[in-house]
Formats: sequence, C-alpha cells, structure tokens
Amino acid sequence: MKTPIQFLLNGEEVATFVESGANLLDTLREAVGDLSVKGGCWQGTCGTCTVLVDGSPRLSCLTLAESCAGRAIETTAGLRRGPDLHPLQSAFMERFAAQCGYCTPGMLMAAKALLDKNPNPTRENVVDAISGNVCRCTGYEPIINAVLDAAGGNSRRA
Amino acid sequence: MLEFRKDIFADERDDNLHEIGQPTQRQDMLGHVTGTSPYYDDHRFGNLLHLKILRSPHAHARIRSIDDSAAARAPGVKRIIRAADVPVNLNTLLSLIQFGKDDEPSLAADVVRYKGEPILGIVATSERAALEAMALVRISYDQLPAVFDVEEALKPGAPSVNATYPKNTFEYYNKYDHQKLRYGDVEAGFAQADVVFEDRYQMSPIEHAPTETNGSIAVPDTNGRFIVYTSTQALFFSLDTSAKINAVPSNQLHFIGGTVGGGFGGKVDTLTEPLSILAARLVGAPVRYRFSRHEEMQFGSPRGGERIYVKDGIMRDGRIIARSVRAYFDSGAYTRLSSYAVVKCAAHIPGPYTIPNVSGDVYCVFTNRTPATAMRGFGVTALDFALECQMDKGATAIGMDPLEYRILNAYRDGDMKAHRREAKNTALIECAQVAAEKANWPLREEFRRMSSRKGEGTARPGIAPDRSRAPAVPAPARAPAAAPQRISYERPTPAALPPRPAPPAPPPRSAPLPPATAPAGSTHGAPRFSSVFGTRRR
Amino acid sequence: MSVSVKTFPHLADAAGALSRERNARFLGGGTLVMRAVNEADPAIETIVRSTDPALTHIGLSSARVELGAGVTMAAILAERELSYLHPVARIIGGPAVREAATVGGNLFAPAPYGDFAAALLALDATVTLAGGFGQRELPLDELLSRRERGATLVASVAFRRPANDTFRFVKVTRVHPKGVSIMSISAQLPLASGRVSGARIAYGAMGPAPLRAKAAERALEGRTLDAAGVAPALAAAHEGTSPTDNALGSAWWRREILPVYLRRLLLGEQTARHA
Amino acid sequence: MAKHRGRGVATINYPIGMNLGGDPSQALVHSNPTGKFTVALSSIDLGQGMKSVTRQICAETLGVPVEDVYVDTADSDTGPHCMGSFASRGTHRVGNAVMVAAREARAVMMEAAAEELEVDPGDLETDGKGSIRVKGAPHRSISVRDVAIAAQFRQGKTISGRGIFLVPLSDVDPETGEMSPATCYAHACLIAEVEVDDETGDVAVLKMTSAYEIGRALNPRLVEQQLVGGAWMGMSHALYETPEPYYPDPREGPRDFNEYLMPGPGDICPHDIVVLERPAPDGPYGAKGPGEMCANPVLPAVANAIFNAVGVRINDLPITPEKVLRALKTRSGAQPARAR
Repeated sequence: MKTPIQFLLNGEEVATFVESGANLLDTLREAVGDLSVKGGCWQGTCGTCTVLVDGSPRLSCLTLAESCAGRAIETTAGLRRGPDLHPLQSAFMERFAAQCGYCTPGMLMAAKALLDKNPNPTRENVVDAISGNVCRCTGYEPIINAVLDAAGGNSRRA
Repeated sequence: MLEFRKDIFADERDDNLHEIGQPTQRQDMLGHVTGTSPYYDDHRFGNLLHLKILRSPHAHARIRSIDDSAAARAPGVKRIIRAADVPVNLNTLLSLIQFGKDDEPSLAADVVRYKGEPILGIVATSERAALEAMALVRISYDQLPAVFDVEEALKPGAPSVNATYPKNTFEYYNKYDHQKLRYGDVEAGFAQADVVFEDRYQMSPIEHAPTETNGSIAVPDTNGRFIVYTSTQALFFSLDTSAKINAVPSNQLHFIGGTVGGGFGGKVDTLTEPLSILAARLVGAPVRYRFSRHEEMQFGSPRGGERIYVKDGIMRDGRIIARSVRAYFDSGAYTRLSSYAVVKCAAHIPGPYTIPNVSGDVYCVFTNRTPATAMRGFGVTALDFALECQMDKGATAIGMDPLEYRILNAYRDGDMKAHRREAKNTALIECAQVAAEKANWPLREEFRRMSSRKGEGTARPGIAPDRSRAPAVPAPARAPAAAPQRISYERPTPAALPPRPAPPAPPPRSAPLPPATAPAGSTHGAPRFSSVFGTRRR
Repeated sequence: MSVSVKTFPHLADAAGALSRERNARFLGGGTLVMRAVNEADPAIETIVRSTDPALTHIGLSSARVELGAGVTMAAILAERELSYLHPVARIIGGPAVREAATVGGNLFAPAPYGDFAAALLALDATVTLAGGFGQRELPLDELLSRRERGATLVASVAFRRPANDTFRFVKVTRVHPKGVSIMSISAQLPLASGRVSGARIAYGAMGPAPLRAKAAERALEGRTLDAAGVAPALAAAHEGTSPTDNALGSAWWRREILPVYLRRLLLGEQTARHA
Repeated sequence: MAKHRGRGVATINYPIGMNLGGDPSQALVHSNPTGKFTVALSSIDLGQGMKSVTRQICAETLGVPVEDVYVDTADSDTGPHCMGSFASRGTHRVGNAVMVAAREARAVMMEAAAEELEVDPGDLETDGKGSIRVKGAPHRSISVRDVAIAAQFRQGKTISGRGIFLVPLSDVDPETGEMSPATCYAHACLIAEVEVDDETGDVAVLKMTSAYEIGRALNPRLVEQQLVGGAWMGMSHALYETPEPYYPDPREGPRDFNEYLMPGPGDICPHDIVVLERPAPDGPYGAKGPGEMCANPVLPAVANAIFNAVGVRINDLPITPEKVLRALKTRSGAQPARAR
C-alpha cells in the first residue's frame, strides 16, 4: 500500500511514493535515489545513516518516512555549494579522516549538526557529537581533528 | 603524531624520489567526503528482487522435513531456493589453489552444523515480503550433540562435526592431523634450561564488523552473462568460487567490485555471490542478497578463537634456549581459510627471536559454530599475544628488564629461523631501541648499541653467533621440487635503488613430497601449482 | 504486505486505536518500534502515531515538573530548568538518538536500556495514561511492573522538582562517552540538618526493569553522607536486584561493582573515568 | 581502593604477503593519446589505500607526475587477475606488478621520445614533471604528451606494459615444517601505558608509543592512517570486542553495535609513532606494507602493562574488567610490579 510523501531534500522539493511504514533511509536511497546516505545496521546502533531533519541529526533508518512530510532534510549530497566543498569536507580531506569512506557521510552530518549550533566546540563537544557514529578504520582521532579544524574555519593542517 | 627516523638504515635507501614518499591525497578521498564513492549497493534497478536466507536455529541437527509450500504462495514471493537447486553444493574456498577437500554446502541438505547455517533461500519483491514468507516455513529437526570447545572436540567420542573430516581436524599432507614444526631438540633444551614454564592463552573470536555488511547484486545482462556488483575483497577469488558453485564458465560472470566499506578479512569468503547469482539465474531478474547486521555479527565468519600453549626454557643470563608451542585454531563447522592460517601460524613460531630448539604443533579443529575465516593479522595476531605475554613472564622470572630481554633474544641478519630460512632484512632491535627512547624506557648502554645488521653493534653476550646458525639436527639434504611456472618478465629491480643482489635464488627446497600427495595430474594446459598440502578430490 | 500507519491529532483517539487495532504499537521516537518494523517483526501490523502537541509539552512550576511522553532527550538537554536530568538525557544515546528517544518510549525499553525511566523512579514520578475514556494516573513502578501486558499509552510523567543538588546519577558503561548501560544508579538525597531524610534510589539494568533500591533507602534514613554513614546502605545495596549475564558483562561483575559505584555516588567521589 | 598505572611492551614482526607465496597479482598500464596513464587492476581497495599506493608507484616508475596517472580497478572484464586484498600483500605484490608493467610502458615511451629527439634512449631521462629531456642538456626535451601523440599517430607504438609478480609457491616439509613463509617481514615495538581501577577492574589505555619498520613509507599519510587505525583496533581486541562473550559457550552473542563493544571516540589515547624504513630487497621501492600487523603489538603490550600496574596476568581475551577483578580478588588485591 503506497503512500505519497513530499519533503525538501537539500533545498529541493521532492515528492515520491513509499510503502507505508517505510523508513527514511530506504526512502532516500531507493525511492528518491540519494545514494550519499549509507546504511550500516538498520538497528539504530551505528550512525552511518545519519541525516539532518530540520537541522537536527536523525538516524534515517529509525525515522518513519511519513513523519518527514514537509520537513527539510539534509544529506552529504547537499553539503557542497556548487564546486566548492563545505569546510568539513575539505577538513576531512586534509586530515585524511576517511579510509573506506562508508561511515564518512554519517560523520559529516553529525559534525554539521554540531557546527550549525556550536561554531567553536571543544574537543569534548566533538567527541560527543560523533559518539553515535561507528568507524572501524580510522581510530576516530583524524575525524575529531578534522571537525575541530573545520570549526576553526581554517581547515589548515595543525 | 607521526615522525620518521630517516637516519636509521639510511645507507640502504635512496630517498631522492619524486612521487614515492609524498603525502599525496588519496585518489578516492573526494568521493568519500561527497558521498559519491561507489559501493556495491549504490546501484538502482526498477525490478530488483531480494534474497533472504532461512538459517538453522540449532548448532547441530539433522533436517527431517521441510514444508515451504505456504511460503512459496506468500505475497511477493517469486522463488524458493533449496539445496537441490545448487548445481555444486559442496565447496571449500581454497580448492581454487588445491588446498583441502570440499566440505561446505551453500545450502544445507541433510545436516546443519552451526547455528545460522543457510538452509533455504526466499526470493521476493521486498526483504519484508521474504521475511514474512520465511515465518511460514515449517522445518522439523532431530537435534544432534554439539561440541564447542577445541580440545573437547579432539577427545575420543566427541561429536563429529564435519563429515569430510570426521575426526574434527583438517588433514595435512594426507598424513597428519596437524601442522608440525621441528627444529633442534626442545626436550634437550628444556632439560638444560635454568627456568622452564608453560602457560595457556586464549584468544576470543573476532568479528570483522565492517560498517558495510557483506552483500552482492546479481544482474542478468544483455549478452547472456551476469554482472555481479559485490563487496568482495578478492574479485577473481569470489568469481571463481561463484562459477564453481553455479557450474557456469567463469567468463559468464562479470564481477564489479566497488569501494568496499571495510573488509578486514570478512569479505573473502564469498558469502553472498554464489546464491545471488543462482537466484538471478532462476528468476531472470536482478537479485540482491545482503547480510543484516545481526547476520554479519553472528553468522558472518569471524576470526576463530585460538587456544595456545607456550612452554619456554630460559637461562639465567636471559637466553631462551627452548620454546614449544601447541595451538588449536577454532575453525568452526567448516574449513574455509583456517587450514591455511594454521600453516601461517606454524611459520611464525617462535616469533622474532633466535631460539636454537623449537617445536610447534598447530591444529585446525572443527566445532559447531560459525565457520571462522581470515581477519586482520590472520594466524599471527593470536600467536603474537601469547608469545609477547610469555616473553614478559620470562623476563620477570629471571629479573631482567622485559625490553632488554627481547633485544637480547631478538633475531638478527644471518640467524637461522625455525622454518630453516636465514633471517634477512631484520629490524626488531632498532624498533625496540627507538620505541624505548621515545617512551624514555631506560635501556642499558650495551642494549642501546646492539644492531640487527651483521658485524655491527655489540655482540650478544652468551649467544655465539655460529651456534644460532646451525640447527642441532642437521637439515636433511633437499632436492629441488618441480620448478614453478616460468615468468617471462624480469624481476622488478627498482631503478633507483643501489644495485642489489640478483633476485633471491629460490630457497633450498624440501624433498619432493611422497607420491601419495602428488596431484593426480594437472587438469589444465599450464602446469598448475602442485598441491603441497593434500590431493584435491574431484 | 506493509505496515499500515495511523496518525491521530488527539492522543485519546490514538489510545483508542491502540486498543482496537490488531498488533498495533505506538510510535514514539522510533528507537524500539522502527527497529522492529525494519526486522519485519510479525507482532507489528499497525503503527499508531499522534501529533498531539500535549505530547511534547514541558510543564515547569516551582514545585512540579510535567513531561509529555513525546518529550525527547534532546528537548530535556535544551531545557535549563531540567539541568539535574541532563547527565541522564545525554548518555541515553548519541545526538541522533537523543533527538528521537522519548520519555514515554524509555519507560518501555527492555533491560539493559531504560536509564531515564530509572531516574524517574528515583524522582518518585507518576505516570498519566491516555485512554479511550479519559486519563488515569498511577505510580511509575506500578506501570513498570505490568508494562508488557496491555497496550498502554502514556500521556505524560510528573514528579516533584528535587531540591537543588539532591539528585545524583551515574551510568556505568564500557564504551565512552556513550555506551549501553552496565548499570545506572539514580539517587534523590534530601538532607535535613546534614542527615538523609526520604532518600530515593533506583537502579537501571540490575533487573528486567528499572527498580527501586528500597533496602538501601531505608539504611540511609537519618544517616550522614560519609563513609560510616553510608556503610549500611552499601551492605543492603543488592536487595531486590536480579542482574543477568549479557553481551556487555556478567551478573557476577555487576553485583561486585554495584556497592563500589553506589559508595562513589553517595560520597560524591569522581566516578566517570572520562568526561 | 585506588587506580594504578603501569607500562607494558611488545616487539613483533609480520610476514608480508600470503604465507608460502603462490599468490600472483597482475597489472596493465597504458597511456591515452595525450600521455595520461591508466593502471588497470582487479585488486580491491577496502580503505587501505590500494588505488592511491599503486598510483604513486606507477607514476614514480614511469617518471611522470602522479596527477597524470589514475588507477581503475575491481572490474573482472578489464582488470587482470589479482589474488585479493589480504595478508598485507597489496602494496608488495600489486605494487611490484605495477612496477613491472610501468617499466615496460616506460621503455616504449623512452624509445618513442628518442625517435622524436633523434637521440639514443639511453641518453634520455624523465624530469618527473611531464617532460623527457636529454641528460646534461635539459633544454633539449619533449613533453610526454607530444611523445604519446607521436608514438600513437606517427610511430605506431603502444605505450603500454603488462606486469605480474609472483613469489613462487613454497613447499612445506610435513615432518619439520621447513618452508619459505615470506620474502620479507615488517617489524614493530609498542609500549602501552594503562590505568587500572582495582575496585572495578576497569582498564583505561592512557598512552601508546611505538616504532614501526615497514620497508618504505610509500605515502606517509596512508601509513599514519593504518598505524593509528590499527592501534585502535588493537585496543579493541585487547579490552573490548568479542562475538562470543562467554566463549567457548556460544550464548549471549552480540547482535548489533551496542552489544559488540569497541572503544568509543572517548576511549582513544595519544599515540606517538616513529617510522623506520629498512627497504625490503624485493619490495616496490622497498615497501613492505603495514596494514595487517599494526593491531598485533597492542594486545600483549596492554596485557603486560596491566601486570605492571596491578600484578595480575590475564591470558584470555578480551581482558574485560570482570577478568581483572576476578584475578585481583583471587590474588588478594593489587601488587604492582616495580614501576617502569
């Protein structure tokens, strides 16, 4: 039984149909085609699928798609402004803060949620911001440093 | 924080290179930070079907009956796949290099040997429809006794886990139930030692837990072939395994790997491709088979738990003169890659130390749990844990600094290793000295001046250099075995390096194996690598 | 066939639907229900939701606090008046989970989850249920003891505002800064001239549901919060608990460390290893 | 009733490539008409940096800038065979195969350049910036772009190469275990500092200091990625993770990332790393590859540090607070060994 749903995705109006009861992760990837959102567990325990809903970080795998009607959703695909990278993206690059890259979209969204509300966070703030995001490759240190660099508006190498 | 000690071994290096040594940005980093790096699942199909697997709830049971009639009629279900549908329903991963006998079904036909073993597949229009149909399948089992402890599994009367290896151990060279290592005379060494002590170490299984679970999508393509988008770590390994199980020529399969969302060894076993291909062949539509996180966590193969006994004989002056290792690798219900890890472990005994008397006995043991496989450090990580804890105990037993104890016994260029090969290009001592300096861990002067290189630094007190070379038991003369496949390209001689000796002459070969192990005759044009471990049963 | 979703502007109608529909579950934040739906749990055929504004209302008077069942952990963290609950809300999950996890949902979280419910127990909270025929109020521990049975829909929880600095909380986890509870201890320790009077202590993950440590409360009555004063309470710390082995740790270990963390909480010793 | 600190050490080596060899990898390198190169592989990049390392090796061997090379991999129709990405074999095996292929392509390129400049190929050198010039007369040069065009459209030469690298499969003597496991070994020493709470058994890793010898650091940032990420995984193996918490009893297995314990971002500690480079005679530019070994020394170093802190030996992994507490209780409390 399909249900129509309409929401703002990275600033663009999007309308599609979903199986009722569908989660936002599957809706974004399979119905809308935003493949920048990745799924790691569908249990709400790894943070890989983190997106922003009305500016707040949400686990898209545990978010009922229908509950997002009319809301503004942000994903990694929307981070760039045209050719220019978001400061978080360039900081992640400079800090080599990704290896397999599968957790990176979720990390970027969790970090953006933090910086949008707290432009100069402490290291402890950053550690809390990504505490729901599992990374199996990097050991977290480069990711924390990248977010702190991006916050300082100077994604220079420390 | 990373720094380089370019001063050490500088004379062996040419550092004026252009691109080598540069902190060049990763080729794939822009894709990672923009969410555009292509993973196997980043493909969309209008008519994608989904394969879900019904798994055994029992660790060991005989399947008495299966009733999938209701499931076959459930809404959204396109096909039920049973063991009988699998063209070649018995395989072992290393059959590709003629190592070990086929022992594992893709779908269990009569007996299930671990909780989570695949029995039946359901192909449906959605994962939910497949799961709902799965709840309608009725299977009756006769539970069988199970064994979970590696040493219990070897005791007489223990339940037999793997039908191909009824005594619960992998067979090596058709002669032994384990891999042996014998160098010098450990009993003589223990008799002569001032202090002898043994301890038992137990690794835990380790789940790879990559953020992207195992998965693949098999897609019938235009010219009668199948494109397979896969998360594998070994493209052709998985392709050949899938071709064998599906009994199709290998070039009918076109494997496309993406960036892999973390592997760590957990995506070598070709866990999903054979069945996603089979499903796509049966329904003529694209089929995705991906592990749920629960499946990856409990039924995706972990690194097996290794149990290791280490016995050392040491002298008061710090020399280790005897070390014996007995290790049991928990292979789980089937062989997969554990048989290979056992040989790698044996090769690693006694660790990076020059010890004149060494023995090793390493078993690949079958138990009723999820089959184990490769994982970062496979076959070595567990042994390093055991050996380096043992080293600490040895130092403590004779009141010696643990780092000096290691430097004293460290292997050096020219020493003879237990697998009868000369140590070359060693650097354990320098690593110990540099780490100690960095962590201001005090080392006595003589230990700070020792060197891995021949004729440099202070000699090892008490260890006559020549004694460490000749093993107590003279190695029997060896005739060279069959020459390996000729290679027409010359060896890579890095242009910029100082001229180095001719490529290493093939190491002294062991005697040709007794005829029983010679392969029945190569089946392909070029001489396939001779099977050194066991015949490959057709 | 997919799950059907029914959304009600008024909570009472949602409660009615919950009791009428077959295999219906109320969707709070989704951390429990959406996970079950993703796993095609046959026990969920209908999702009942409500957009009733009362659900997310936070009522603050000088003496009483009322939290709608739909108030999220993030909303609590954003409310300065509830600073004593911030340590609890912060460690329920990462930022994304805190945006979803609700006060009402936490009351139904199976062990070892449910530390916010344990904190409410220590705050002597009462629960107001939404029903087809009006609302009903009952003590929280009564709800916790029969939460499995009926399709109960919680409208809100309420408690007396604790006096300043009388509410303390510690959650022991293996992973930092956010990990699943090995155990949590919430304590309300009102003092009368330096002596405890009317202590409330509640444990998370030390039984099938959050539970009150009544023996320890009694042992603290009239005592001073010093080593000697708390000794009897530590001795009675285990009463009523039934910890089990799980993937995070064993019952033996939980029992061994319970009195240690209770002592550190009562004496105000530094507990958390990390920030 | 206190927290105790201790330090522990471990020194290890690690065999590079599949045990016993017999694990070939192939590579194809070719130029497009304007002198940009593609490396065609089937080797898998699972985050360890396979594409990035082989790209640098190819550029170095060709003598062209890395920007003029791209690696295309993981397609069985276009990439030649590779055994797979495991056993720390990628850098060594695939890197060598790429060198062989790039060397063949370079030879054709230099011949084509020599024909254009009317000199002997032996008199030419690449400047690594996209030009080929006469040794000693740098003004006489030609761009790789022009060489490629000439080779393609006038000389009828294909600037391309094939490469395979195979360590011959070693036999194993069933009686003695004599074998050739690997042609080169990486080395490491790691010192871990821990703090143990003797009332709860809780272990915190405060600091790691290490020295790794990995032949040649082809890309220092990629080496750093492996050593930092590997140390975290080592801490996780040592103290946290297990799919069977009550092994060999298979009960209570974790089903998600909440139950599968791994150090969180709040559990990591500073790690000073020193890299040494003793080139492997048969490694591409001496490289050995740090991928698999970098977690290994952490496990025993942490276990030895715990002994130094509170005097108990835990031989079973993971070393959970419960195991530390049980050992302390049976050994009647912490007896720290002499401070190090």
